[in-house]
Amino acid sequence: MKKSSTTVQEPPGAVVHRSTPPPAWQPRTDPAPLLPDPEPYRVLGTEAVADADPELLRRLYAELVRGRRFNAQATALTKQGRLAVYPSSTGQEACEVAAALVLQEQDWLFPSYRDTLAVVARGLDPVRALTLLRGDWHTGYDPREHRIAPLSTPLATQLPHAVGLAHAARLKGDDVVALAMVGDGGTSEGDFHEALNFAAVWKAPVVFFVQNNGFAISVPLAKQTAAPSLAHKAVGYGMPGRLVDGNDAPAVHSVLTEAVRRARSGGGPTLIEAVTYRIEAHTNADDATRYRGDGEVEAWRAHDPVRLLEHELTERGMLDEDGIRKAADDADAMAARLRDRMNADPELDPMDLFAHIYAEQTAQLREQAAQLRAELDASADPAGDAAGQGETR
Amino acid sequence: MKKSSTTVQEPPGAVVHRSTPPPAWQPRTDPAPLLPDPEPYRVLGTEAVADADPELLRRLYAELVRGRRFNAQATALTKQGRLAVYPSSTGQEACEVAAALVLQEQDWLFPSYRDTLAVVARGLDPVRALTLLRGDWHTGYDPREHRIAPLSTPLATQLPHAVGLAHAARLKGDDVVALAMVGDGGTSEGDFHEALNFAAVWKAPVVFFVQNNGFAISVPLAKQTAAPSLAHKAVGYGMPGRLVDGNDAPAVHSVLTEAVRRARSGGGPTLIEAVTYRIEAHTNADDATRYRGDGEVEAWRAHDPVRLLEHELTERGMLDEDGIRKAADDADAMAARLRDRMNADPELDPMDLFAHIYAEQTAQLREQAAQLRAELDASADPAGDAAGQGETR
Amino acid sequence: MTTVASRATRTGKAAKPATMAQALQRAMRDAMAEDPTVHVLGEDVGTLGGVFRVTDGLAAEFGEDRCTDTPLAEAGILGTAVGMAMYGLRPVVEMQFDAFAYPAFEQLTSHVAKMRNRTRGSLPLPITIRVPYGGGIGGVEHHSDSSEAYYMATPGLHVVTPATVEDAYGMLRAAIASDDPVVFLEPKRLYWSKAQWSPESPAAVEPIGRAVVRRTGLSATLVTYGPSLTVCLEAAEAARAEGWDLEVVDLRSLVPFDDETVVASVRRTGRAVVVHESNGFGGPGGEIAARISERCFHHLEAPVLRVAGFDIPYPPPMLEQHHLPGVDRVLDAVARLQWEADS
Amino acid sequence: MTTVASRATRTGKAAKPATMAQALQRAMRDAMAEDPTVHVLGEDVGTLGGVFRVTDGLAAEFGEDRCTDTPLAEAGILGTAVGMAMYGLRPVVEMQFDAFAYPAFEQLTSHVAKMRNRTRGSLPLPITIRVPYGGGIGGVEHHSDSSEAYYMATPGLHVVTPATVEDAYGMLRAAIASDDPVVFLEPKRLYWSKAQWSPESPAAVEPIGRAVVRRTGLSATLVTYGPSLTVCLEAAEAARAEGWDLEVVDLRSLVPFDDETVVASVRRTGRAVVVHESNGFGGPGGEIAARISERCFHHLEAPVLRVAGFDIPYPPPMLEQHHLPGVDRVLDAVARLQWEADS
Ligand SMILES: Cc1ncc(C[n+]2csc(CCOP(=O)(O)OP(=O)(O)O)c2C)c(N)n1
Ligand SMILES: Cc1ncc(C[n+]2csc(CCOP(=O)(O)OP(=O)(O)O)c2C)c(N)n1
Ligand SMILES: [Mg+2]
Ligand SMILES: [Mg+2]
Repeated sequence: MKKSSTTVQEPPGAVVHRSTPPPAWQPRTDPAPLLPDPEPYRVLGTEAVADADPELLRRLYAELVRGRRFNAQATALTKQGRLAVYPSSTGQEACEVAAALVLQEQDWLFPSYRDTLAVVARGLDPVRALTLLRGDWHTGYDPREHRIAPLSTPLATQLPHAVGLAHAARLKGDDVVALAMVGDGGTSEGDFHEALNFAAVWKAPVVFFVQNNGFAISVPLAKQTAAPSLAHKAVGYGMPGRLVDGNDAPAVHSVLTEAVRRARSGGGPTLIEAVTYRIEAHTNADDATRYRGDGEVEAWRAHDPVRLLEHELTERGMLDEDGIRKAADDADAMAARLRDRMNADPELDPMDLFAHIYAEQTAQLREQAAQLRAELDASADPAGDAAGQGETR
Repeated sequence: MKKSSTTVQEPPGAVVHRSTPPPAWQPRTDPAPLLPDPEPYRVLGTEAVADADPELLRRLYAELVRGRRFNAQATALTKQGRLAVYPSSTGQEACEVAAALVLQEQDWLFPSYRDTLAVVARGLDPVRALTLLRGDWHTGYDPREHRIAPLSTPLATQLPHAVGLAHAARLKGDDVVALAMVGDGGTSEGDFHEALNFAAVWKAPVVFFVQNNGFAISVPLAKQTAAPSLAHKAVGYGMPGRLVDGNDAPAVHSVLTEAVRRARSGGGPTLIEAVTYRIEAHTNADDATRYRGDGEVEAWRAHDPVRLLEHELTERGMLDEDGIRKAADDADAMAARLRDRMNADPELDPMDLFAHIYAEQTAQLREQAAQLRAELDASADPAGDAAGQGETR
Repeated sequence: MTTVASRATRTGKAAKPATMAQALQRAMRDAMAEDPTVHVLGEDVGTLGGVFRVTDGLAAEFGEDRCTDTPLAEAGILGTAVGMAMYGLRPVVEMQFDAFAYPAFEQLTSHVAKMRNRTRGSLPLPITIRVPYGGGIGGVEHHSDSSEAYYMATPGLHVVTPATVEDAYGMLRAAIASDDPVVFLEPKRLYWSKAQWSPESPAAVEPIGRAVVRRTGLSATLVTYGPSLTVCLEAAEAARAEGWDLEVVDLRSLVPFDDETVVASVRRTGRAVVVHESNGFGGPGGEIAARISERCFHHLEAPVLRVAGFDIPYPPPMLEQHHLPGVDRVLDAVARLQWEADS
Repeated sequence: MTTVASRATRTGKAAKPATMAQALQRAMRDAMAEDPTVHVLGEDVGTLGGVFRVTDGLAAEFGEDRCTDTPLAEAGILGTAVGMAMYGLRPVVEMQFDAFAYPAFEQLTSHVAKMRNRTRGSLPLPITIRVPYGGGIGGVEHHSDSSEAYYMATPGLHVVTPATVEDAYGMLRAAIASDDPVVFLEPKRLYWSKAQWSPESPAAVEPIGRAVVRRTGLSATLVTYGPSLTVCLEAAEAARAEGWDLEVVDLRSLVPFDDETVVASVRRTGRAVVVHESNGFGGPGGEIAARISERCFHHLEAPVLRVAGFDIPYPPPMLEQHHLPGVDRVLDAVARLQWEADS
């Protein structure tokens, strides 16, 4: 019966028996601690405040106050019909502001649709930053000029963009870090997974910054994930994960700075989860009372990022009544300017609809543009229009 | 200047300062160990063999020998033009066989395109299992009858199906576990991420079984992930992850059994990574010499799942020459039957193309079916065809 | 072919004003009450009742296991729905907006559309995929796509879209009752449209697949569906002043396509304009116009024209009115139907 | 309009037989050599040289940073390509098979197609997306889709497909050189088709967008592209026996569409059949036939007919020949072009 055993196609090598797989395919083990500290990192109310740069703390405070005021003004603009919609980051200002401040000129910011404030804190003209939400165009600025990607509405889709851009910069030898923002809900999307995996494999200089504000519209985190924390997701990609108190501005700033530094120095990507809370409804169009109680909101208001920092700075004698007033005045002035500018109607040219589809307009688009042109002309001259319509064609 | 501070819309509650976020949003910490043991679990060559059921070990051996023979026969059938293609699981038989054996009648198997052997080991007629690869239809069996989902070619897409099915069964109160198979490459797809997340949130009775065979076609694991292991991905979903030596059949069987038990008893999903190796090329159409050296293959042949178990059983006096011969004969007989049956041309009816698009055929499909019917009739009667064509229409 | 008139009689008794959103909600509610295998799942469909409130109250009435807030992942939603259907459930999936159905595209095309065929009929997937679609509501980018061309090009799917409150109920019931996957396109801007409709005695459910003549006329046929029906009916009214008596066909079902109703109408009138909001090039109108031209060739007095959205990404809110086919654009097209040759 | 003859002259000198796969490889190689911003990425494109060997040798010549084996995730591939393009690179992405491009659908429709428009022209994305498509190679399910209708329905994309070895080179060079995203559809079953072609002096690169008359004729026009060109040319030969002298137009570019060439041809011949492998309903043929009918109405002797794949999921290998439009089916359609009325 020799024949039968040989038909079980056996390689000659198979007579040797090794009980462990060949070393090449051993799973890699990493000496670095793999799991994030489950306790969010904090600076305020801890020793660490003493080490913080007082200049930075004051800067953060001023920006938080401006940020809070910006959110309030933008919400007011929706009521006045000057914005189509506004997804407020009230309560999340520490994250928004820190994300903008940790980046250098040449770095890129990849905001999600809730991150107008980060874009403004980065220095972009707020009217341009609000273009999408006012509704006169989709993106109101040149992303390359400002190194700010368009605000992304399709959730998590901006994350692979950040990875590709950072990777491209690294291949070119440029000193560029990409910081990509996403919400807790966005971490459930396939694009989140693919982006983090590509980043880790390519060791791309990216920082993934998740603002866990407790909700994806009405869906609470407990229906979104069963993980110990969102930062724990880093383990599965072989990158460091870090939890931070998202309402503690110096803490967020510090954790982001460290991640940006790691990226810049070739250490690859980091995943950061900032634990925070969305104080307002999802947008002005949402009714948050349908899915959460006031008690929860109140509890979080007591952990407010602006007040937390203000309290700490006041306690330490780094901020007085005068400073508080100055910050508020500055914020008010900013808001007043914004309100005035947003009260002007944007200049719109319907022919722009055809201007940026392709580098060169196709014959079909030229025809369609001509059609719209004719319609616009006719409605500018309604008499001529109504008369000739049936016959001229 | 009172006015300015109040315009920074402040809630009344904000006067209280709490330095930690409200308890509701503390990241959950889990007392269970989160990280998988980085050393793959093994039975062969360890004490654990003594605890194993001798009956099971012999069964596994017989199935491995049949499995190896099945792979060889299927590959031979591609050379004879009897299969369109065959993605062989040679070297991975321990995984394939164990996946089939750990399931009960009512459980469901969700195989990927490489898992024909698991389907056959589950008891499906091999000719039906090979329908897809022969090319006479896409799926050769009724998935509900056998509780085997169609072999999935689009990678990782079968994983959410397994989750949904398991979830549905659980909602109904039925005792059903779904075991879903996927390759190392497939873990990079968004669907992998989404499936694991849904499963964990829903505590669905699913086992995710990754065969890490070192390659996704030509792409080695190191270009696929930077994670310490694929099992580590479990951490980010809050489910247990487990590494096992994929060429150690009793070890794979034991780890899978434990996961199936956990799922069955309401403990939710598990992610298992079996470390194994694809001995053959990706498919018969692939040329593996383009991307890997013989040395590596030889090293893995020395860790062959069939020989490993055979060696252990022989050493322990649980298997003798006679038993080896019997297993080989049995496998040969199976292969001969398969060869004979596959040598017969399948019966094909082109009209089947229109039979299963919708429950009720649409008017358009009826027209198209009539067209094909007429063409077939005409070519069966070429004289009538050639003559009348120009005029009859 | 069923006409509006005949359907209205059947449900006219205790009619009160209802919105399309309410009729859709009611359809799911009735289906869930009648059939315990009907499950609703999607983002925010539970506690919130959906961002358009179409699933309002379902979780409260049937529990979270029957109306489930899923994690935020569209491929996951549709993929798990496939598995649920494999086990005998009848999932009704909500995609929050048209453009947010795209992540589920692979599950839709490679599995949902093909599963019955792949398994020789042994694994039908009775899944309803509700997709709020189209513009006109001032949505920011990615919230106003007309994605029906993608679904029409995918054999194995039914693709339907209601244009009236009554149809919203009847067609959604029919979609849920169908043993095949149905992409159920809900015209966003009609969600708040109202009609006299009696939720107490909703119309009997007809199987999907038939078009309906919403207005009879002799001069030309406007072929349309969903959000553009209102535009066409208005245009038909306005056209009377120009001496045109327009017939308006509401397709209701894009797949299967009701050639019979459309062809009968165009053969009668001899002229046709296809009207939809979706981009013109590669949009549904090409297929529709091609079918009409092929089947009515010798009856046509003029080429079949198309009035559609421009071949551009959906515009920002402040410019959308220039993109959307309105009454004037429809009348312009009617004017180009070579009336001179006729007289 | 460029005719075959004129192009052949330009490259005819040192011509040797080359396959389409080789011409495509050569196009990428030349582009990479000329422009350091051209990067190739995809599954198995590096060491292996692609499952169809179209990227063979590129990683060896230009290094793995220029020709990169990515993780197995199509949305990730296209999504990172978007980011690379944002930074000034010119990514050439390979999707391994038609159906495996579907996971990237959201990135394609919501970002790739729209980015230039979203940013008022400040962020063009010069990405080439190579998609092997179509059937006829005995592939198992999900390996033979004709997915061009999806791309045609998405404004902002160019959609092109070569049918000859020479075009494979020239059009891929043009696609890579384009500042807009181009979906470059490669007919799988023509990968091994051979032609006399000189890789030493490849034809100059013309911008994409023009159709070409591959065969002149007077009786009727066959409008086709990609894998169906061969079928149409064979049909045209066979038709001579029936007394029909058929013109064959190879569209080459589906977006932008060359109305000029197509319309000129059909106005000359008075009859047209659109031929493609893609499903008929909702497929490219509807758009094409509708355009022809609209623009050539008074020149048409018969309705524009379509010969296409059936409205079914792509069949298993053993049945695909019944699905694919072949010479007979084309001739059947030509026979139905109402010749009687003419005589
Ligand atoms: C792909 C996709 N699916 C669905 C939506 C609709 N949507 C908009 S915001 C949102 C919730 C987002 O939650 P999260 O990621 O936590 O961000 P947050 O709103 O809390 O900032 C949803 C579901 C979307 N924009 N994109
Ligand atoms: C969505 C998708 N993308 C690409 C492919 C093409 N493809 C077929 S097999 C394969 C590699 C799979 O590797 P792995 O998951 O490790 O499974 P293995 O082949 O090793 O069993 C690829 C890329 C596919 N089938 N599906
Ligand atoms: Mg959130
Ligand atoms: Mg593998």
